[in-house]
Amino acid sequence: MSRAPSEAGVVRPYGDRRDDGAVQLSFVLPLEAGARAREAATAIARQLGLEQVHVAAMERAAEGFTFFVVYARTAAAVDLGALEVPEVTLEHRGFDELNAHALRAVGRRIVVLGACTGADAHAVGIDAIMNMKGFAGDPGLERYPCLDARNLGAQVENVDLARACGAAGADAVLVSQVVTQRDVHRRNARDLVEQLERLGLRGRVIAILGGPRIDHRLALELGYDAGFGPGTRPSDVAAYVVAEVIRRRGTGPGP
Amino acid sequence: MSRAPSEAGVVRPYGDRRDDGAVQLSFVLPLEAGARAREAATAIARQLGLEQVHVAAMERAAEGFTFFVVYARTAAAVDLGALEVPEVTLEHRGFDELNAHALRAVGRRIVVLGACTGADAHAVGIDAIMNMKGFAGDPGLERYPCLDARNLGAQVENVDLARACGAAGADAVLVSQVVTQRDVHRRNARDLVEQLERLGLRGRVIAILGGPRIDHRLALELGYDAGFGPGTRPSDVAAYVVAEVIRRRGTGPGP
Amino acid sequence: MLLDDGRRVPDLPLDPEEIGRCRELAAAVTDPVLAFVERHTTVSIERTVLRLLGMNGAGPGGVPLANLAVDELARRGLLGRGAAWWFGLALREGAAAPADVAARIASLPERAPKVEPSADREIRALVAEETRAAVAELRDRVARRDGLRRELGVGPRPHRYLIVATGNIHDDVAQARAAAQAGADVIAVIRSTAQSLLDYVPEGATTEGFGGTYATQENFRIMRAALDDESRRLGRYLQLTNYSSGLCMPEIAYLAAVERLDMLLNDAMYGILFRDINMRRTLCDQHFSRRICALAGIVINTGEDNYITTADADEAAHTVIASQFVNEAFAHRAGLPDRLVGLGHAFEIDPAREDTIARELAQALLVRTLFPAAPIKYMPPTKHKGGDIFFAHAYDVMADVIGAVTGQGIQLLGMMTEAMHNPLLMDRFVALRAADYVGRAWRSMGGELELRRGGLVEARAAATLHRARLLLEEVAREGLFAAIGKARFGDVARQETGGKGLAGVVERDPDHFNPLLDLLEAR
Amino acid sequence: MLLDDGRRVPDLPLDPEEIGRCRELAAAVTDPVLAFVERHTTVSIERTVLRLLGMNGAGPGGVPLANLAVDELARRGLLGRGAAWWFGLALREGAAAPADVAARIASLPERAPKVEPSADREIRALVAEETRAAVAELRDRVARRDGLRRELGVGPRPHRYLIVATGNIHDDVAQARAAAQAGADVIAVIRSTAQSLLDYVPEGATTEGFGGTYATQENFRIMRAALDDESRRLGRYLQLTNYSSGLCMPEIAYLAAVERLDMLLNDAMYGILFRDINMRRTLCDQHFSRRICALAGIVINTGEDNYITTADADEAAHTVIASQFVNEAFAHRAGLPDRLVGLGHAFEIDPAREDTIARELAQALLVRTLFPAAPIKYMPPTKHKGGDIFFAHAYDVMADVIGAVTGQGIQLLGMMTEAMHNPLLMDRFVALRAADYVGRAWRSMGGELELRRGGLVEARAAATLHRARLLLEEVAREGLFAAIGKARFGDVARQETGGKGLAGVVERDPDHFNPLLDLLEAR
Ligand code: B12
Ligand code: B12
Ligand SMILES: Cc1ncc(COP(=O)(O)O)c(C=O)c1O
Ligand SMILES: Cc1ncc(COP(=O)(O)O)c(C=O)c1O
Repeated sequence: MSRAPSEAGVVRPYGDRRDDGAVQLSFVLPLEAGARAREAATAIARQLGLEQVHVAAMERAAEGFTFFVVYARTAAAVDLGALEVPEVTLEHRGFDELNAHALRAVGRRIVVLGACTGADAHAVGIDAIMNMKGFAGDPGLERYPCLDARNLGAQVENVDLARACGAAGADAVLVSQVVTQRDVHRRNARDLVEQLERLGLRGRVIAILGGPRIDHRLALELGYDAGFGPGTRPSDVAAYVVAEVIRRRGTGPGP
Repeated sequence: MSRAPSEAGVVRPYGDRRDDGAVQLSFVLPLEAGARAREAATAIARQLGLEQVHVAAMERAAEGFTFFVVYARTAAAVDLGALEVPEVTLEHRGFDELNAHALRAVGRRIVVLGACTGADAHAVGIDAIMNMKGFAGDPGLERYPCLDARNLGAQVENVDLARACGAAGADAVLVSQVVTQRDVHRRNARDLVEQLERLGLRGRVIAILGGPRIDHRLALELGYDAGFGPGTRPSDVAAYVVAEVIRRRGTGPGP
Repeated sequence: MLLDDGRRVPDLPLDPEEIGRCRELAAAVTDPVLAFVERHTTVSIERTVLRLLGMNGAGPGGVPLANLAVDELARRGLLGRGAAWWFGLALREGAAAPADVAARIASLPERAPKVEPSADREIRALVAEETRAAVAELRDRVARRDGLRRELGVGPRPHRYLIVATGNIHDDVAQARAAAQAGADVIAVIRSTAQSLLDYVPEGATTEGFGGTYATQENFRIMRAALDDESRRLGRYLQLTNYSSGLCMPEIAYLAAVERLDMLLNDAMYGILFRDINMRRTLCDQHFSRRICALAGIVINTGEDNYITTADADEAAHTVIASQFVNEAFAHRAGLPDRLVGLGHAFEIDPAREDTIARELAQALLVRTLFPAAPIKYMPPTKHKGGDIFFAHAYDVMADVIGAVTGQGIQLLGMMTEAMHNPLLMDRFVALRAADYVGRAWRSMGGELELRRGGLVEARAAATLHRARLLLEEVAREGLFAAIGKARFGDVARQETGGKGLAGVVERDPDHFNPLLDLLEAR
Repeated sequence: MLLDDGRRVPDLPLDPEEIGRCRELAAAVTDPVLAFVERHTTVSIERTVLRLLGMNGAGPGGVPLANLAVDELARRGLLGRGAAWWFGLALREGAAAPADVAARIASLPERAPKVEPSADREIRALVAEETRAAVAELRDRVARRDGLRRELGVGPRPHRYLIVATGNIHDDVAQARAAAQAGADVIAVIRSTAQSLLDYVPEGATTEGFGGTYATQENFRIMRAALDDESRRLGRYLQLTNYSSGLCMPEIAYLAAVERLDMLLNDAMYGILFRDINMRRTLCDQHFSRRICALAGIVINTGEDNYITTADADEAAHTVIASQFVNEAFAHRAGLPDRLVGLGHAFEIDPAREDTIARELAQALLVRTLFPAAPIKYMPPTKHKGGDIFFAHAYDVMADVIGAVTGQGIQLLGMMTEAMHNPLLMDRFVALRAADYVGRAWRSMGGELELRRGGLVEARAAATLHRARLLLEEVAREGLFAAIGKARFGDVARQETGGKGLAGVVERDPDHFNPLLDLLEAR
């Protein structure tokens, strides 16, 4: 018996049998609970292409609102071969090794500015990456001898951050975005890139976006060089920054 | 401001704004967690027609299996006007009134047999409907003077139940099906109808299907006259049986 | 109270006289039943003996050889002497393979052949010897299981018990491995609906069950092999359990012993109440199956949790306790030490009510306190769950909390999809994550919390114990058969001569021969 | 311990001397701050006075009239005398409408005009009279609120507090009604991100916020009207809360009073630590805003829960307690009775650790025991939540349990989607169902459970109290400003002259005139 399901080919959701397509769904409909609402919920699930739709729960959540829990099967299947997976490739080295390597290859400390920008006051994420203390036992960028890391904190305006990049001759800028309601992070993240461009800095600065609802794909889409999501460790960012700086200087193998 | 959302027109899932289409999804994919699995989960969600797909959680559930929680938006919308809602229509009367009405119109006690059939040993549901004690304060069919209700219990073979219907001259048969894995309830429920047909009884007996995963639509599909799902009360069943017997005798207004 | 495993639970002062009286009454309840049991055998007991003697596998048409043989003996009225005797006769007459024995038994004349006393002695000696050898082999297998368990060690208590139930043993294996990796300690393979009612044990690997997977020797073997492998990989011994219940209790206990299972669902009354199996039959079978469990060091799990799926958990709390005393007495009489008596109970009070935690805590602590050396099996809520998985999950978490605070031994994890389907992989994962958290978060709380003297919890526990004693008085007075006839347990009434399988109960002849029983009783 | 509302919680023996010393130290901490406060006013305080005097609404370009007027006075260095005085001057000179007053103030000469002492006396008398009338009207509105609350009654404690935060006040209304119907007792309308940093209060109904909905007078009115209606329909008074925080603390407190809000988030240090607002500014503003809350019978909710989203909840437990003593002292000094001091704390210990329940219980009970008459506000876990909504739900349920056992007054319900988005309707529904269940199930447990003497829970509570005292010693010695500079709270360091809004702090002239403050202080 093969122990681990194969990692190639086509995959489908798995409930208790290979490829059974089992999924769980919940949502609210603006309807009073009843036979009609149940039918409506079923119809919604069917429009999602679901089969064997089982409305497991239908509960009155409030006047005119009903909460549903649905279990169903989907024929949806993903061809792993055809999947495009944008991914930051990281070559992890030990802390000392990375520092030695960077200082040797770059010949000076790499300047990194970080901030949580716009109206966003969530400093915990950027602090976790930058501050000495670091995150989950992984020391922050300020601790790296090869980096000159400066955390500007939260609520930093994009224009101020862009100017600071110019003034400090930054190699990389780390931008944290946590509040995402109605895509405020997209607007705000794009705006920083524009500010950098306006100052003619975009080419010189590696722009990195991070936050709990950020991934590499989104960062690329917003004009950044890389994106980091939940659970990122400072060492991931250090590895990326060092490799990318070296790659850009043409003095070493890229990431 | 209108208080209750309208009950006509087109409805869509509601998260925090009318028609925002917010739905929650969870499933397992037979893949190791990682960027590729995240993409695969996103791709599955997209195949379901979902937009703004946010993979909120990706957790290794076991070797080669990853659990996902996804939030997304759907454009799916249901036109309430176009919905077909098969529904048992019930005219509820008081206990005494129903009994008086039935005895008057039928002139004798209506014979009702009930059982949980096949290998299914879940007697609690059929007991709740039939036994004196009833369910949630609603007395069971055995308590109705207008009914001659006999609960045959669980694990009753279809052929025995069909024969018993013949022997007792049953007006109605109540079938409970609780175990539904791999559609065993469908097979079993259909089989009873066939047995009744074989004995030439199907026309004479009102066949009613019930259980936690039964609804009226399914019951009709399986050849029954009516279906009752979770939360059914004995009085619902009594109201239906009485009305239907009277309707069939042509001695009163149908249900 | 300090438990054997070092955990502490809140002290619950109980009247020791009341407890002592309950035990006396339970013994009084079992006495007449055991007197009956000692005068009878059953087709399943006899099949078990034949299986031990090597009569495994199925004949033409898939009917197990043991069934063929026993049915033939029963039809001829020869079973009272014990199938082992006829087995010996066939051997003596030159039968080589078990199939041959079965064939010879099938071709016995309608009237029992007479044999000389010396031949009779020879037959008995021959078969007793075979039995001793077979039992020794069985003990070997059990020792191997215990060796692996000692080598790898089991996780800390409570042991997290999760069910797999895909209907297909191979899918079950995948699910069991995943559950183990996510933290399960015990895997229960749920049986297909109504296997209880089969008067034979199906053969081979099976892939088509409903609501569960058939209990077969081969399925046991496949799962145990997978769990052995997974145990080694995880460095933690994974326990396996199944059901010794229904019409084949003793046979399944035996097959489980052979295939090195660790636990078995095995109740004195479950089959009677919930499967409408005849009570004489069940009570004979349960005794024999428990003797096998005692031999094989298998923990039995009793089924009192089931009572409160049909009866109301608030009102019937005392029936659970009374039944536990009875199950304990039966278990002791079958030679099971406390450490193998996994009495069952459950968190099942209607969550729509007030102060349910006080009463659940009282019940769980009462059970824990009354049976301090037993590895109590605690079931999560099931009956009052609906399709709202979020509510169900919160409800399950509460059972995890009570389990942790009251130091339960084996904790079944509730499934948020209990009201829908047999658990999916993700359902188990979600349950395990929550149970992990609760276990960690409440780690020492059993030793930190105390109960208000004379408060709700204490009063409830005392009242329940008292009512259990009153019920036991009644049952001891009227007899267990009569009490079951009056729906005293699980709100279900059964009659002594009703239900399935009564025909399989046979009076033992004066010269009845059951060499396995002789060995078991001699232990 | 028996609470005022009849609930019982486990007794937690604490050293009364230590508690007394903490209160003395907190008073010592507030003394120099209040001395500073008494010598200063702020633009926001002055705007509040103008608003009370009728200067509401916005001028051309949407800038509120009160801002126009106060900015002009500040620019000319005239604010030290108090905006009310200049308001009086304009009135005396014939201004009719508030817009007219604003215009006249804007056209004051750059150097302050001289007035006769008699004119000065007249101005002061005139404005004092207007103020008294305005305050009387405010009291009327508050009395109406209290009337409705008395008429309908509020639900039993803990009051379930749920947030709405769609960004659109009309959607918020729909969500608030739904939440109320599902069982919410308190509706909090979360503000748009960074409203804290606006040095004005936006005007009108708003439909475009991020992470929340702007706090405006009109939004307050719309929501309160909806809740009044819903309260009547449900027969249960629904409370409304918002934020008196950031650069407009006093103004928002006033507008909230006018619109009959019931509670306000209002903390002495939150803005400093989490919004980088200048500490002088915040401490002046908080005092004045609390005086208004005292007048209007508004419960303040302090923000100590926030500290343990940036600092570690295990390590910083004592900072929460120390801050509560400080917040309490400030509140008392502003005339708030205990029943209006909703001190905040939270269930935020990393769930990956062991025995977190013992420590959460210790903390929650410590807060409850130290401040028995305060309607303690208890926050659910937020920081350690990830995207696994099932885990998050289980985690929230645990906070509900601790809240129930420790008799919290105002219980925020955790959202299983905390790590994702502002709550959807279904998130609240799920939370309320679970909280209902927990409330019911654990109803009497606070009175049933006792703590092991000298056990984990007691020891943790005592240690935390002790560390809080040591911290208070330090803060009293070095001063609050210096302590904040050393990151003693929330792991965040701020400097006395840093942060936003310092320019808005103005020294009071010797002849400073603030008739509202005079009235408030006379109470
Ligand atoms: C702590 C917290 C706060 C604290 C912030 C304290 C502070 N100084 O940071 C306080 C209490 C002040 C707060 C306030 C508010 N918050 Co808040 N808050 C949170 C909370 C609970 C945890 C965030 C956190 O600290 N996580 C821990 C860190 C370590 O994780 P992280 O940020 O994901 O960072 C990791 C990675 O993402 C990555 N990363 C992050 N940034 C970067 C940058 C780079 C360059 C890289 C490489 C990596 C990286 O690395 C980090 C380590 O792995 C979240 C809910 C949650 N559980 O996520 C809500 C949450 C973020 N808050 C929210 C909101 C709306 C607010 C408010 C606007 C509410 C209001 N209207 O009052 C206010 C105002 C704050 C503001 N204007 O920004 C919402 C955002 C909703 C959305 N999707 O838009 C959330 C999701 C809660 C919710 N469900 O409503 N909040
Ligand atoms: C109680 C229970 C048992 C008890 C049954 C005791 C008894 N004598 O009935 C015991 C413990 C014995 C048991 C055993 C098993 N059970 Co069971 N059991 C349940 C449980 C927890 C509750 C069912 C219940 O009593 N509900 C309360 C009643 C009142 O509700 P109800 O049945 O829905 O009835 C209402 C309506 O549906 C309706 N109704 C029902 N029938 C009818 C008929 C008519 C004509 C009408 C009009 C209305 C009507 O009216 C009733 C009142 O409103 C459910 C899980 C759950 N929470 O639903 C699992 C569940 C039904 N069991 C299940 C299984 C698999 C089994 C087993 C097969 C497991 C095994 N392999 O060992 C065994 C064997 C039983 C068998 N062969 O049938 C599965 C079924 C999975 C599936 N979808 O196929 C469930 C869903 C649990 C699970 N998730 O795995 N079970
Ligand atoms: C003791 C016991 N046996 C058996 C079963 C399973 O049911 P079945 O009769 O289908 O094997 C249960 C179910 O909980 C049980 O508790
Ligand atoms: C006291 C207090 N004020 C305000 C806020 C809200 O943040 P903002 O500064 O965006 O208004 C909080 C958040 O928890 C708080 O506790």
